[in-house]
Amino acid sequence: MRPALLLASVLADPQRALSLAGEDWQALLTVARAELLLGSLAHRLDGLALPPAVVAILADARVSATHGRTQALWEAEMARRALAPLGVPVVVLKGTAFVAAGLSAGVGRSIGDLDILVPRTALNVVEHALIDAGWEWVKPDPYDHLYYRRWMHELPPLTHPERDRMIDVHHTILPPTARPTPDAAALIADALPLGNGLAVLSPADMIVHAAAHLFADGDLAGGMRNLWDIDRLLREFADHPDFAETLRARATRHNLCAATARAIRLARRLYETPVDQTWAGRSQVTDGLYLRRLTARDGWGRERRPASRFAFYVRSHWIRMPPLLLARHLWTKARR
Amino acid sequence: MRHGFAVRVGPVGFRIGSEWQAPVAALARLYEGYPAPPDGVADFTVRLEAARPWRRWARPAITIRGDFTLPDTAPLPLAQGLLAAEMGMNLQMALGARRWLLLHASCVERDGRALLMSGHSGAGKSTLSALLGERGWRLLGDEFALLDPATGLVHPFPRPVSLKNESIAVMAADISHERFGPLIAGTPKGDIRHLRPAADAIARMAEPARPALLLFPQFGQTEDLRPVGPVESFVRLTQASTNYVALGETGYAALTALAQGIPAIGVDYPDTASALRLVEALWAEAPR
Amino acid sequence: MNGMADQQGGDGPHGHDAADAPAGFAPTRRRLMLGAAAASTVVTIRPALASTAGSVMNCQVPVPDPKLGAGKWIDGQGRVVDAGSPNAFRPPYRPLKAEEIRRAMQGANFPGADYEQSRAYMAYIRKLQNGMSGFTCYQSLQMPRP
Amino acid sequence: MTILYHRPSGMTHVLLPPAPNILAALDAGPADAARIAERLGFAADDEAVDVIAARLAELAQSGLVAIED
Repeated sequence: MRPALLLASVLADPQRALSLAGEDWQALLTVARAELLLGSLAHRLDGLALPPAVVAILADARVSATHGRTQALWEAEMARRALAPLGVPVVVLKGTAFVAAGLSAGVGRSIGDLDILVPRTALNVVEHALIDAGWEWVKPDPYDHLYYRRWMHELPPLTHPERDRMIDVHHTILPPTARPTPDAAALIADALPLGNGLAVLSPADMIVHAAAHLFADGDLAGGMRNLWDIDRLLREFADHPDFAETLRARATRHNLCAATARAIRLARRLYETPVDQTWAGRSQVTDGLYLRRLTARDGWGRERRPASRFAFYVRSHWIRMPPLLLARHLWTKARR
Repeated sequence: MRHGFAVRVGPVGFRIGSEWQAPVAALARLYEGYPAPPDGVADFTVRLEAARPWRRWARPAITIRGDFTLPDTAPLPLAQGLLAAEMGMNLQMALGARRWLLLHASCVERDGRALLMSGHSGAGKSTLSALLGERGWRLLGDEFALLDPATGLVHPFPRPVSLKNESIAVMAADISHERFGPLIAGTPKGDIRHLRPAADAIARMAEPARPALLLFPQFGQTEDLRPVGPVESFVRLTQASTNYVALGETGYAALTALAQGIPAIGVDYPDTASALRLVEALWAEAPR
Repeated sequence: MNGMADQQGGDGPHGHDAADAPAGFAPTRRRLMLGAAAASTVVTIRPALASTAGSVMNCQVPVPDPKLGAGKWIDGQGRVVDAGSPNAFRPPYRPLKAEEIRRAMQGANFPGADYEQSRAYMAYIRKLQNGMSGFTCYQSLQMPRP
Repeated sequence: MTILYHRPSGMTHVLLPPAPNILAALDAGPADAARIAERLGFAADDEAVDVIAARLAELAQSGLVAIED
């Protein structure tokens, strides 16, 4: 079995780890680390009788995950302190949100930059408040600023030199030029306050956003972790009354039905997520193509399918920017 | 990968994959007698790759990759494959170690007690620890000291010592030829040659030791000794540790205990002979 | 210089040092406690890639960051400007190596560059931010920042 | 000099006076620079209040103090 598929099957059912031999472990741990899933795997396998060398590596991964969690929550707190005086709603997204809301998707998760969603009308005041509080632009180039402000769904990235942590301020969850145009106002209106001045998306919006994020990149980088988030969220919210209905309604509202359905089908194939068959529909031929792309890493941790990666790469630009704009953008970058 | 090598150094298991045969052959010779990773599972993976497929043959250059990488690493010529593997292994420790507080320090042991020497690269730590390793001390490591937060003991990491330029001749004077790796010339740090630790140091790589004395050695015009207080010692050690912050409160507790628990002395020395003499004198005075 | 106070911070840190408890108003105690106005009194321990990666890795810094596009020069303050701008310099023809940067930090010139060019390149390198290529390389070269 | 491990951020700080004294004064509850000056025995000492205000800003930048206006 390909190491990435082995990783997925052990994540889905940790008992399967009890029958693994040395080389299986070597490949599985290497792929887990490369796919940023080692912390999650370490928590899933905690307490099982495994080879000592494996137990030690998994214990290290839990140390890293604990530290990552502390840093992520602290970065969110420092952003909250900088933005609290503005009285603007601040919605935390992705990994930091899962941890802040205590969801199983956050357990052992490796967390990167802080992503926040604010109303589009508040972008300027948020920008100035962050700059006043010590954040600085990562890229000084004016063209990038223009590109970000007009075509992307976020401010150019900011970093805080005291902590070397980056923050991405979004006003919607997909670039405005992308075909599906999510309802940003609804995302913020239905966000759930955490009680400390920050909020997280509603359960259904979290899943829709995770699906949008997975395909928005086009090259599906970090796809296995993204689908693991979706698996954990679906299982956590499965007991909410008629959750499938709520999820379908939100996906429709954000014009992200196709993306959400495909993400759920892929999660089901990869992690055996219990999903309402009628809702996500039967698996399609193209699902297999996505799955091959997602599980392309070899036992040494190397990406193994450059050809298909290129196809997806072009698609990622197309999703972000319609063909006409794509040509101009690439041309501007090349000429500059 | 086409070629592979696996080895255990102290408590850490490494596997190195390479697109060329030469670096792996050189590793096998240099690490002869070292054990393999336990349970057949290495803690860290290093990959020696060609940046572009054709770079395997045309002016081959090694790109160092692995579990942990730095984005700006410069490729090395194939002839420096052994150095590339060493750098890859060091980087995995520097960025990935979590079981111990990692100190960029040399460490030698005598009757169960450890002498730690911390300082910037180029302060002569490696040469000093290699010399002591031939003069009645057991070499625990020339590059990294592994402080166990639970016990306060230092675990050995006896990798082959990386000797640079003049110190190659200093060591070659009275050590038999076959304990040396090949001469690697024209590296960013000049000439490099690796020296295998004494057989005893390799055989006893699982035996930790209790830290007893911490020195901050530095080349200086004249001999000078300066006691270093616990606060300064603590701050300097945080700058010599790549995983202090990542260990959180455990790291804080382990490092404050070390900085408060053992005497620390700044040592300026004009030459190797005076360094050896000063170390032996300071060790004799160190509390039992 | 009192010894190390062993502090554990709760939500707001509450550990403090008994020896400094205010014992009534005396000029020396005042100066001792208030300290020099300008000196910074909080130093945060930063993750140190400094000394180890310096000896561990052989890294390089592209000047300027290729992501900023071709045809860019560097001015005296290290800012990235359009080619041909007044009192700006042509960038180095290849990334600057760790050893060359370390020597330039002590005042030496970069190979093939004069004094002004070298100072301009160093000004650019000093302003590198997390996210720009060369940042970790430069961070690893800096003398330990307490 | 005081070394402090700040659990919420996981960061370690080295503090020089008056930083540790200000933090100790805040044990008795939130206060502005003037009130802290009082608690440290510098009542009605404008210069001390200015120094303490500057140090409070520095402590806020490092996250050890949160300023609510």
